[in-house]
Amino acid sequence: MEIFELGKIGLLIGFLLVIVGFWGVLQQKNIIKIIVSFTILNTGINLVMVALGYVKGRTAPIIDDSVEQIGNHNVLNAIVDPVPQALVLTAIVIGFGVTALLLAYAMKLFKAKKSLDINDFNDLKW
Amino acid sequence: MNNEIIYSVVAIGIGLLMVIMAVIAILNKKLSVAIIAAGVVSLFASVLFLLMSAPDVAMTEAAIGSGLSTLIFFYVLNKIKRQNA
Amino acid sequence: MKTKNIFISFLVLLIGWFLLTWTLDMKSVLIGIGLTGMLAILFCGSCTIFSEIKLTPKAFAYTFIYLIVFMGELVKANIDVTRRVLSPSLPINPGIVKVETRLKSKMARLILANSITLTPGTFTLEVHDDAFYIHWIDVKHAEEAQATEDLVRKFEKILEEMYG
Amino acid sequence: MLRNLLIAIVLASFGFIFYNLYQSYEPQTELTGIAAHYAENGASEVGAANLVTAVVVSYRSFDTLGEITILFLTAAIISFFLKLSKEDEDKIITHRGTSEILQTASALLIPLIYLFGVYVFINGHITPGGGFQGGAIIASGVVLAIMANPNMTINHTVIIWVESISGVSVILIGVLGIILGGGFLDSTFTGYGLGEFGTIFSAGTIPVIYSLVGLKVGAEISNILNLYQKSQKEA
Amino acid sequence: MEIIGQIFLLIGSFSLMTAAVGLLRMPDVYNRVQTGTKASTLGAIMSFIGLAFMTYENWGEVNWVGRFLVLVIFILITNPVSSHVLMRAAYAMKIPLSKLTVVDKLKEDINNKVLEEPKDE
Amino acid sequence: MGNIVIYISITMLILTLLAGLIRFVKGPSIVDRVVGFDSMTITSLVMIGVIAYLSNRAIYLDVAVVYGLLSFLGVIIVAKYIQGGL
Repeated sequence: MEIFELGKIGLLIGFLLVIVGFWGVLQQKNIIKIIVSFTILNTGINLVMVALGYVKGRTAPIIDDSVEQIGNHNVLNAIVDPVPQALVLTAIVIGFGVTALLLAYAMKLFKAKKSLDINDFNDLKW
Repeated sequence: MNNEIIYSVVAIGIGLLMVIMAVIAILNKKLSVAIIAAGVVSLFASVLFLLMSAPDVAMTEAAIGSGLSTLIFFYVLNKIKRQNA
Repeated sequence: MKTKNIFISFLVLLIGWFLLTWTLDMKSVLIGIGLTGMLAILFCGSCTIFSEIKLTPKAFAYTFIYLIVFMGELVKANIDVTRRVLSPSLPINPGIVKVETRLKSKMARLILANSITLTPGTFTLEVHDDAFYIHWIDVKHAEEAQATEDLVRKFEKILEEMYG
Repeated sequence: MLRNLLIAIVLASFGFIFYNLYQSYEPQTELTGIAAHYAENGASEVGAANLVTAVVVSYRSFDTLGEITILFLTAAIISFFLKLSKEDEDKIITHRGTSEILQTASALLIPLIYLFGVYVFINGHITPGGGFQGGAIIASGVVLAIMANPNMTINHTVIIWVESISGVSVILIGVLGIILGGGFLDSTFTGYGLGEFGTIFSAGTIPVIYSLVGLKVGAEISNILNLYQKSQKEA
Repeated sequence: MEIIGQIFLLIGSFSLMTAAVGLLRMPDVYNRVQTGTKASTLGAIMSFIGLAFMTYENWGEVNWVGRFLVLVIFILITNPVSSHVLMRAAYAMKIPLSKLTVVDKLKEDINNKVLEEPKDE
Repeated sequence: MGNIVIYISITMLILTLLAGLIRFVKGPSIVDRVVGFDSMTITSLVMIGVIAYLSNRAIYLDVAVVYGLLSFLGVIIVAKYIQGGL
């Protein structure tokens, strides 16, 4: 029954997504495809971080009546770790900014050479 | 306690779906399909965040990670299509 | 005219605020009134969409009738879909027909189009002036008048009472 | 061929690392360290029911300040990259007419979306959500408006003003925290009680800061989207 | 009260499954969108109403009803609109109708210049 | 009793998700794929409702509203892209 723990499942899926994303970043030749793989990688890492903060059988860190029911009037026994969640919140917004920036570069690169293939951009290759 | 098992089953189902979608996103030749598949991965990630008791993160992922990113991707794709024609 | 728009938008938004917060706590209500008023003044000066309904008791009565009719149609639609999908021979006979509507109000046209989409076997495909082009999964009448009689009239009558 | 082999080796080593990490991971059973402190004292120190909000806006508000700065910089860099020439600026693209149904529905939905966005960031300390999510929802309202009328232009001056004023106000409230509270960006002012727990006025300046952050983020994301939309005009 | 809610939830999930079966069996895009939209809209609404009934014990303290009502209204407005826009795009893309189709008034009207042609770009 | 109903409906929802996935993988045209996407998002919307009921937290439903809004917007964006009107 160990496999049926939610934290471990989240961790596993996160790792799988990270590997798939890495594969895409390394193997693809199209710039847009690379950026898509990058967003998948991003999602996987966020999943790993949230899964690390999950505690079995507990509820979201928002204190109201149901928290007191679950934890016997003790908040410490009722909620999951709020710190990774706050971290991931920041990470997602910054990931959006990074994606937007990458896409702006991609647009400029396409305008310069009319191609999206990464092998065509070899000006700095020696 | 029963809840935990239901959550796990849902998480395994959604997780398999996400991994399949991610592989589709990378292997499919058409860019638009790849982008939609990446959007689906983000949307299901948000359900998974909710299962792991992180509603704030789920909301952010649904709004920013999936919706607005997809929009920007499609703007870029549209412009590339326009310039190619 | 403009103040009427703003006032009705304000009321609709305030109802939305109450649905979301579900409390009669004085501070929350005051903040809600302030915010919805601000939103209504900023964005709803020119949106006539909320204020097209006639403000008479009769219109409200017809709203309820409409809801009942619509819910009945929705359930019928679902039974219809189930029957079609689960029967092994897949009994479909699709086509695109044209119907006419007399409605002028934008909101009423939106409601009509949505209702057509959610009723048994029909789907709004294109809207052009008075003509609605409808994808019908089981075409019975290809001519315009007959199809209009079949698909549109039952909603249109009620909507005309509501929106005029 | 060599390339594929190298990729396979890299992925296999990553897989090995992740497998070991997965094997040696033991799930937490109770809160430790800083999380326990936040859980125990968050309600009394900050007054926010949503502990994630408490961490983001009060305990770690410097991070949030950095985050909105990064978003602002991103918007600035993108606007530098996607700058249009004068003649492109005035060009009008002819679109196929948008469906009337979509236009009506967007007119109906947009005020409701704005209301929901405002609800999300005003109630950020009671319900899930907050400035970033609310800002994203407001930006998606703007997106819907653009989708319904493709030639709509967002007034750039308004965006700049909203963004600047809310950004400056966040800093001003932070400075006010030095005078009235415990330090820069402290959300609990002395002489300004926390109020009843779980109501809308219960967390000091958190609702104010989050509303300003929401407006700022909404304006920034709208600005980025607007730039991308305008860039379609360029041939 | 709870029994009513459970019945509604079951009907709702069953409708969603019908939508899925329709999605798999129908011959062309237009019919798929048709069945998909109708069944999934009703399925989602029924499930939400059922869940709202199932939580009747704490209606007073926690806001279940208001949020479910917002969701139901939202789905009723948006789902038909999005499918309409999607189907219109499919027609503009000139995806062929299935061979079973008997009549196409829209094409006739476009050919007769009553309506302008929905063109790409 | 209550649990059995939840089990059955969760099973149905997962089957629906699978059907959407099959349509997404098979779909000859891009519109078919978007229809599959739409079906999957609505199903997961209901799933969020069930999760909120099971966890007894009404606040999870706020996430569902955002999710529905953004999936609606996603479908409209793709439709506009197909038409070339973006």
